[in-house]
Amino acid sequence: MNIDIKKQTRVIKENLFSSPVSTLLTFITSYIMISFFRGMFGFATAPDKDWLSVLNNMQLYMVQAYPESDFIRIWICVGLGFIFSGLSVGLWETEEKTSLSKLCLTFSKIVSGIIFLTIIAPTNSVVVSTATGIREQVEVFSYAERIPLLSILIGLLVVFFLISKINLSFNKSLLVSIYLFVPIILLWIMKIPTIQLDSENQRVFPDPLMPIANSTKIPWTLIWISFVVAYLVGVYFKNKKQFKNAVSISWVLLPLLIFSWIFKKPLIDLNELIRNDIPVFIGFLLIGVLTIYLINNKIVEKFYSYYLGFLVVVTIASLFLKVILLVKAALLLLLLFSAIIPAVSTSAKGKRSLTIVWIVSLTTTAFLLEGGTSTTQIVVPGSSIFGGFSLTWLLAIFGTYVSFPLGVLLALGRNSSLPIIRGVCTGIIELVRSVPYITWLFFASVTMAVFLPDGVEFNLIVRVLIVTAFFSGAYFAENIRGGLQSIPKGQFEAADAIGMNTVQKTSLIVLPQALRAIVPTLVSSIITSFKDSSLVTIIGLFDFLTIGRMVIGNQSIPINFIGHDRENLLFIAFVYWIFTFTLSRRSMKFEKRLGLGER
Amino acid sequence: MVKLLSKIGAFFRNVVVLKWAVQFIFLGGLIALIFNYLNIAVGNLANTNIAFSWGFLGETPGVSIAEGLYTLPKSGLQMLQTGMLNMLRITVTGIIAATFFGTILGIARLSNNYIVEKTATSLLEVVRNVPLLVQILFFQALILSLPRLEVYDVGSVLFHASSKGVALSWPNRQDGAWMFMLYFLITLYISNRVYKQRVKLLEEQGRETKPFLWSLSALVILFAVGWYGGYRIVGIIGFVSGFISQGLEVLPGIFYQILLSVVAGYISITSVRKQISSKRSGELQGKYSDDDYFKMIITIVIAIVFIALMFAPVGQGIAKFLVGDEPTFKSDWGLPQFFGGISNALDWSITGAPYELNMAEIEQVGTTKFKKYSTEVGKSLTVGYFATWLGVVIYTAIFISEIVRAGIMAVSKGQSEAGLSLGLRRSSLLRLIVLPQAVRIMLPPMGNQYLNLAKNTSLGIAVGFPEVVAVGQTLYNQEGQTLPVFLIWMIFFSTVSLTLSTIVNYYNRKLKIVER
Amino acid sequence: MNKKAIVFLLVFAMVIVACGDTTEEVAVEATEEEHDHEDESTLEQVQERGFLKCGVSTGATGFTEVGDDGSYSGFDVDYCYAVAAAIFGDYSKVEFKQLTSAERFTALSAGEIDVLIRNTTWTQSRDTELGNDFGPTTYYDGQQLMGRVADGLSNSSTVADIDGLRVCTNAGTTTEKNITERVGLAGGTIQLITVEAFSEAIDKFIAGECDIVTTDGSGLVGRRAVNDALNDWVIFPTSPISKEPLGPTYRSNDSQWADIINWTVYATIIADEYGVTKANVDSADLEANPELGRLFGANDGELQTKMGLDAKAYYNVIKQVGNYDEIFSRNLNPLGLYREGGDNDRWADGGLIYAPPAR
Amino acid sequence: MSIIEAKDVKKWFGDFQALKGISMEIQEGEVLVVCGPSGSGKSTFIRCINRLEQHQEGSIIVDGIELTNDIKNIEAIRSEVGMVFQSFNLFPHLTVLQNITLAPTWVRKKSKSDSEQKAMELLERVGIPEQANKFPGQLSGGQQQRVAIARALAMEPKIMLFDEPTSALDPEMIKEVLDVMKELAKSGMTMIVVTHEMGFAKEVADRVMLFDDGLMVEENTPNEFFDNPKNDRTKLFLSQIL
Repeated sequence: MNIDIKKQTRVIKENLFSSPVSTLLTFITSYIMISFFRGMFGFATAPDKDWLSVLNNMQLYMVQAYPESDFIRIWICVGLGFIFSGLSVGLWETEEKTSLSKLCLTFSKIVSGIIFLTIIAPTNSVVVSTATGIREQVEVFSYAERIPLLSILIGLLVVFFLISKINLSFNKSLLVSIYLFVPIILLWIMKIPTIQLDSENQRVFPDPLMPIANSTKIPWTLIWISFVVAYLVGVYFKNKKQFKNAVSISWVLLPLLIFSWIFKKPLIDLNELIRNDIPVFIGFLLIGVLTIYLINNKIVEKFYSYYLGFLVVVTIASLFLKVILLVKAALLLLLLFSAIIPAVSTSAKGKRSLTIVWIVSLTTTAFLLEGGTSTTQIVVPGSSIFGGFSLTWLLAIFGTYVSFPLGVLLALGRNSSLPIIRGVCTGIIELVRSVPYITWLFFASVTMAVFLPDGVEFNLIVRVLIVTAFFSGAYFAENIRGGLQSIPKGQFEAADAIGMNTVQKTSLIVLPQALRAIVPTLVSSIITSFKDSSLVTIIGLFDFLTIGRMVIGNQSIPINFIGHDRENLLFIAFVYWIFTFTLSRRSMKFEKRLGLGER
Repeated sequence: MVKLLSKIGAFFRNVVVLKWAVQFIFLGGLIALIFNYLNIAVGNLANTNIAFSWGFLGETPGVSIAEGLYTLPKSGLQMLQTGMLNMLRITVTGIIAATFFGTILGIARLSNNYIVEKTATSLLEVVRNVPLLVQILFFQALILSLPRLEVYDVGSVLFHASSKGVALSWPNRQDGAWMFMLYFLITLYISNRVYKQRVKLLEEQGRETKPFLWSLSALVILFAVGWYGGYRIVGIIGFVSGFISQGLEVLPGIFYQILLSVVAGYISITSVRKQISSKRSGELQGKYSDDDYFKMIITIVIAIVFIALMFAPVGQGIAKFLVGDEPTFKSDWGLPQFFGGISNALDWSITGAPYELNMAEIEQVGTTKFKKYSTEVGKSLTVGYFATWLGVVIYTAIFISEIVRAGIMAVSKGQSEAGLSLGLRRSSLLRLIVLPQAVRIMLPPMGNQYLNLAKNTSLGIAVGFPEVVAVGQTLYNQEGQTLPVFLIWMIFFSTVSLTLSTIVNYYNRKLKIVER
Repeated sequence: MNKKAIVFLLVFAMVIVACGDTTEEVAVEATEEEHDHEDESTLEQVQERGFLKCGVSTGATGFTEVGDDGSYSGFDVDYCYAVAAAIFGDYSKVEFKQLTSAERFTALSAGEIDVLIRNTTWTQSRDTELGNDFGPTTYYDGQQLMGRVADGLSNSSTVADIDGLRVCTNAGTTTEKNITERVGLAGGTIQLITVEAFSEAIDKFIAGECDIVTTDGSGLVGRRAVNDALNDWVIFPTSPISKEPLGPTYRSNDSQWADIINWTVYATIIADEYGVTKANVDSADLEANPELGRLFGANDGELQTKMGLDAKAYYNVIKQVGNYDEIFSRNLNPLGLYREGGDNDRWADGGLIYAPPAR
Repeated sequence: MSIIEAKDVKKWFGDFQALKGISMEIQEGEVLVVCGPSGSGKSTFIRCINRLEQHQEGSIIVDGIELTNDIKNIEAIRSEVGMVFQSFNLFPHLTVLQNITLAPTWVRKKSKSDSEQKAMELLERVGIPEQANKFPGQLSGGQQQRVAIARALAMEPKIMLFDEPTSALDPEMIKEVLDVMKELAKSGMTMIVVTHEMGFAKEVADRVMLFDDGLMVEENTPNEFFDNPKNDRTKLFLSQIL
C-alpha cells in the first residue's frame, strides 16, 4: 500500500510538476477549466432558464409535425435500425473480455468525476432579475441540495466498490446492451416536472412530476429487447459469411426502405397483392434461384447467351409496355444478376451467397416499390414533410447516398486521360468546392426554381439534396481521387496487357482498390454531412437547429416559451456532440479493426 | 463497296477517332444541357417579370450596413464591396489567429503535462463534434449575456467587453500608416538581403560574419528611421501613381477592351508558338499527338472567345468598371480611382508617427444617454464580428492543431534519433530537423483549412455580421435579382480560393525545392 | 450476345439503382405537376389534390406559431384554415409551408403554394413586378421602433432622436429600407444590424447589443407584452413610420381563385359586422339579414356556386374558424394587441376593416 | 513466316526520341533476348508491341495483324500477346486464382469453372498450386512473378513479352523465375525477353540483340554475341556487365 502511494505521487509529479513551467501550466489550465465549468454550470442552472421549453418540445424536436397516428412507422424504422445494429454487434463481436470489476472501476471513475464536479460547482449565478431589471446573485445550487446528492454519489461509489469484488467476466460487445439498458430503466423510474394544462388551457403550477415521456416507454423497451435478441442471433450466426454479407447489404438498403416507408403510406390492396405481386415475386425468386444453380451446368451453359439476349429484349420491352412496376424492376434486377451469375456461381459457396443476395435484393425491391410507388403520402397536418432530428439525419444519410455515386463519377472523370472530360470534371469540382455550402443552399432555396421547366416542382428538401449531392460529391471526388492516385501505374498497364477494356479496367481493377482506400473517409463524411445539415436552418428548413432557435422561441400559445432559445441552443449542441462524438469514436475503433484484419 | 464499308468501319474503330468522338459527344451533350437550362431560365424570368440585369449594381439599395467600408452604400456594387472587405478582414485575421492558436494547441497535445494534454484533447473533442453554426450562435449568446454598456461606463479603458461587443486598445492607423506599411515591407526585404549577403560572405571567406545580428540591426535602424519620418520616401510611388491616375482618366473604355484582347491574343499566340517550337529541335523532328493539337486549338479558341466577350456587353461592363464610370456603378474601384487612392495615401507631405497606440474609448452618442464604443480610437468589434471570428478561429485552430500534431509526430521519430546521433541539442533539433520537414507535411492540409475558414466566414449571416453572403442576400431581397448575386458570389469566392491556394502552392513548391 | 452490351447495361442499371430514389421521386412529382398544369385553374388543382398548400411564416408570434406537437396556430394560420374551410368544408385540409422572407415569392410563382398568407406587405413593386396579386388587407400594420424609457426615450420620441444609435431588425423585409430612408430624411445615420429572425433582433435588444429594435408594430407590441416585466419598453413614434397592410397574396391572372380568397376574408369581416360567431352561426337569422343569407347559402348560394364553391362555403368558414373578431382576439389579444381604437377596428367604429357588400 | 515484323519503328516522348528506327523479324517459336544499357529504348520497344506505348512511325505487324489505331486490331493483338512486368503488377485486391482467371472470364468470356481449372494447371506448371487462394501481398517476389507469368499464360498467348522480369528480385528468387521461363522456352513459346541475365541468354536464346540510344546496335546468335561481338559498343557493354 505504501509503495503504491509512493508510485502514485511519482506519477503525479512526473506528469504534472516535472518543471516550474509545467507546474505553472498545470495550475493555469486547471484554473481555466474549473472556472469555465463553473460559468457553464451557472449559465445552465440559472433560474431564468426554463428547461421545460426543451423537454416539452421533444416531439417537435424529433419529428416535427409527423402525425401521431403514424408514429408506428417511425418506431418500426428506429427498431429496424436497432435490430441491424444488434445483429452487427453480434456478428462482428470482439473477442475482448471484460470483467465486472473493470466495469465497476469505470463507473466509479465516472461517479468520482461527478463528485468532483459537484464539489466545485458554483453556488450562485448572476442573472438579470425580471422583477427589478438589476443583475443579482441568485442561489442556483444550495448546500441543502448538494449534500444529499454527494451522499448518494458516495453511496454509489461504495456499492460499486463492493460489486467489483464479484468475479464475473463477460464479452465486451455485450456492454452495448447494458449501456442501452440504463436509459431505458431510467425511462421507467425517473420523474421530472412536466407541463400540464388545465381545462382552460392554463399551465398548472407548480409543474407536476411525471415520468419522462410516458408514450415512449413501451416502444423503447421493445426496441431494447429486440436489440438484445438480434445481438444473440448475431452471435449465433457469427461464423456464417453469407449472413454477414446479407447484413452488410441490408445496411446499405435500409435507408431506402426507411425513406419510402416513412414518407409514403401504401394502400395495401390485399386482392391485388395476392393476385399480382406475390405470384410475380415468387416467380422471379424461382427463376433467379434456378439460374444461379443451373447456369454452370454443361447443358444449360450453351444456352446462356440466348437466355441473356431474351432477357435483354424482354426487359427493354417491359420498360415501354404497361406492366406492373414490380415486373419491370424485377426484370432489371434479374438481368443485372444474370450478367454476373456465371462468373460467381461456380462454387457451392458462391451459389449460396448469391442466392442470399438475390433474395435480399428482390425482397427489398418489392418492399421499396410498394412504398415508393404509392402516391399516398402521409398526411402531415401542417407540413408536407417531417422535420426536426429526423430531417437532420435524412439530410446526412441521403446527402451521402446521392453524393457518393456522383463523387465516384467526378473522380473518374477527373482522372480520365481524355482532356475534355478531365477539364469539365475538374472545373465542376473546383467551382463547387470553392463556394461555401451556404451559398449553394441559397441557390437551392431561391435560384434553382428559375432553372426548372414550367410545371416541374421539387420540394425544397429535394432541391437541397440535389445541391448537397453536388457539394459533397465534389468533396468525395477529391477523396476518391486520392484513392485513385494511390493505385500504381503498373496496375493499369497490367490490365491493358491482359486485354481489358476501359469499363472492365475501371470496374474490376481501379474502383475496388480505390474505394477500399476511402472507407474511413466515408464515415467521416457522414459525420460532416450530419454537422453541415445544420446550415439548412438559414434557408428556413425545419431541421433540428431551426426548431430550437426559431420555433420554440416564438411559442406563445398555449404555453409561453418566448425568448427561451439559449437553453435550446445548449441542448442542441449537446445532442449534436453526443451523436458525432460516439459516431467518430466507433468509426475509429472500427477502422483500427478493419486495418488489423486486412494486414 | 465492301471495301468502302470496311474502310468506314475501320475509321470508326480508330482509337483516336473514338477518343475524340466520345469527348465531343460529351461536350455537346453538356452544352446542350446548359443551353436548355439557360433557355428555361430565360423563359421563367420572363414569366415572373424579373429580367436578368446587372442594373442593381448601380442603383442605390437604400439599406444601411452594420459595419464596414460603406455603411450607407450608394450603389449595389459598393454594398457588395463592403461585404467582400468584411469577409476578407475576418479571413485574414482569422487565418493568422487560427494558425497561432492551432500551433499552440497542437504542441499542447504533445505535452508531457497530463492536465494540459487532456484539456487540449477535450477541447478538440468538443469543438470538432459540434456544428460550427451552433458554436457561432453559442458565442453570440455568450457575448450577449455580458452586462449592458451602462451610462457610467464612459471614458478610456484598456479593454472592455459588454453585450455591445468588445473594445480593445489598438495601434490606430494615422495618415502615414499606408506609407509606413509599404516602407516596412521594403525594410524587410532589405534586411533579408543583408542576411543572405552575410551568409554568402561566411561561406566564401569562412569567418564568422554574424548574419542574424547584421540583418536584425539593419531592420531596427531602418525601422527607427522610418518611424520618425523616413517612411515619407515612399511618397515617390504616390507621386508616380498620381501621374498614372491622371493619365488613365483620359483613356476611354475601348482602350481597356483592346488592351485586354491584345494581352489575351499575345498570351495564346506565345503559348502556341512555345508548343510548336518545343517539338522542333534540330534533326529530332518531333511529331504532334492529337492531344498536342487539341491543346493548341483550345488555347486559340479560348483566346477568341475571350476577345469576343471583350467586345460584348460583358467587356463593356468590365471596361466601364475599370474606367471607374461614376454614373454606372458608383464604384471607387476603377483604375484611375485606384491609382488616385494610392497617390493620396502615399503623399510625402504627410508627417507624424504612422501609428498611435490608443486606449479603447466609450463615448456618448450625440447628446443622448446612449453609449457606444468609439470606432475612431482603439478597436471596437461588434457582436456579430466577434462571434463569427471566434467561431471560425477556434474551429479552424482545432483542425490545425491536429495537422500540427500529426506533422510533428510524422517526422519526429526516426529523424530525431538521427539528429540526436549527430549530437544536435533538443532545441536545434526541433528548429533544424523536425520543423522544416513537418512544415512541408503540414502545408497542403493547412491550405485546405485556410480555404475552409474563408468559406466558413459566410456563417456570419446567422449572427448579423454583414459579410458578402449576408449582404448579397439583403441585396437580392430588395431587388429580386438572385441570379446575378449568385454569380457574383461564385466569382468572388472562386477568386479568394484560387488566390489562397496559389499562395499555399507557391510556398509548397518553394519548400520542396529547398528540400532537394 | 455481346458482352460489352451487358457491361453497359450493368453500369446503366447501377446508375439507375444508385439514383433510383431521387429520380423516382422527381418523376412522380414531375408527372403530377405536368398533369396539374394543363391549363387548370388553381381551384381545380387544389380540389383535385384534396388539400390547400398555404405559405406561412417561419415563426412570428401571434401570426404563425408551431405548438409542441407540430400543430399550427396564429392569425395567418387561421386564414389558411378559413380558405380550406371554404373550399373543402373542412378547415383541416391545409398543408402549411413555412417560408423565409427571401423565398416566399419564388415559392408562390413556382406553384409550390397556392396562397401566401405570411404577414406580407402590399407594395406597388411587389404587385406589379413579381407577378402577384394581393387580397384584402387582414391586418393594418405599420413599422415602429422600440426603445427603453431608461435610456431617455418616450412615446413622443421621433426618428430624429435615434441618430447614431444601433438599430436591430430582421432581414428580407421592407423594414430595413424604411428605417434607412426615414433616418436619412431626418438627417441622421444609424448602425443597422440585420438578423434573420425577429426573435433574434429582440434578443439583441434585451441583451443591450442594440439600442433600438424596429419592425411592424404588431411584433413589437406582442413582444413587449411578453418580455417587458419592468414596463420599461416604449414604442414610438405614435404614428408608424410606414404603412404595412398585410394580407393574402396569390398568383395573378386567376380571377376565380382571387375571388375565393378575397371573399373568404370578406365573409369573416361581414360576419363580424353582424355579430355572427362560431357559436351562434347556426342560430343566425338569415331571413332577417339577406346579406348574411346570401353569404351563407340560404337561397341556393348562387354566388358561391358561380365561384366554384359549395353553397355553404362561407357558412363553413364561420362555423369552423370564426369571424374576424374571433380570429383576431383568439390570436392577438393574448399578446396585448387589441382592435379597439386602432386601424383594425370595424369601419363603423372608426377602423379600416371594411368589406364590400355581399350582394 | 515471321510472327512479329517491325519496320523502321520510331517513337518520341515529347521532343526526346526514344526509338530511332528499329527493324526486326521474329519467327514463331523463337526466343529473343534484348539487352542494353538503361534508357536505350529496349523496354519502350517491347511495350510498343502490345500497344502500351504508341509508336509514331514505321509499322509493327503481329501475327499478320498490323498494329494501327484500329481498336479491333489492338484488342486482337493484346489477346495474342502476354506480358510480364518488372514490378509484377498483380492485382492486390484479388486472390492468386482470381488474378489468373480474371482475364479469361471477362475478356475471353470463358466460364468460370473452365478458367479455374486452367488456372490451376498453370499454377502447377509454375510450381505454386498451393498458393491459389492467397493474396499477392502474402507471397514472395519470386512467387509473385511466377503468378504473373501464369496470369499472362492464362490468355493462351502466342507471344510472351518479358520486361526485365528478374531485376526486382533477390538472387535466389531469380532462379525460380528463370527456371519457369526456360521451361516455357523449351515448350516452343515465342518470347521476347528484356533482361540482363546473360546466363539465361546463353542457354535458351535463339538470338540476342543489343539496343543503344534508340537503335539496334547488334543482332547475333548468342555464341557469336558473347564470344565474337561485331560492334565496339557490344564489347564495351559486355565488358561492363560480365
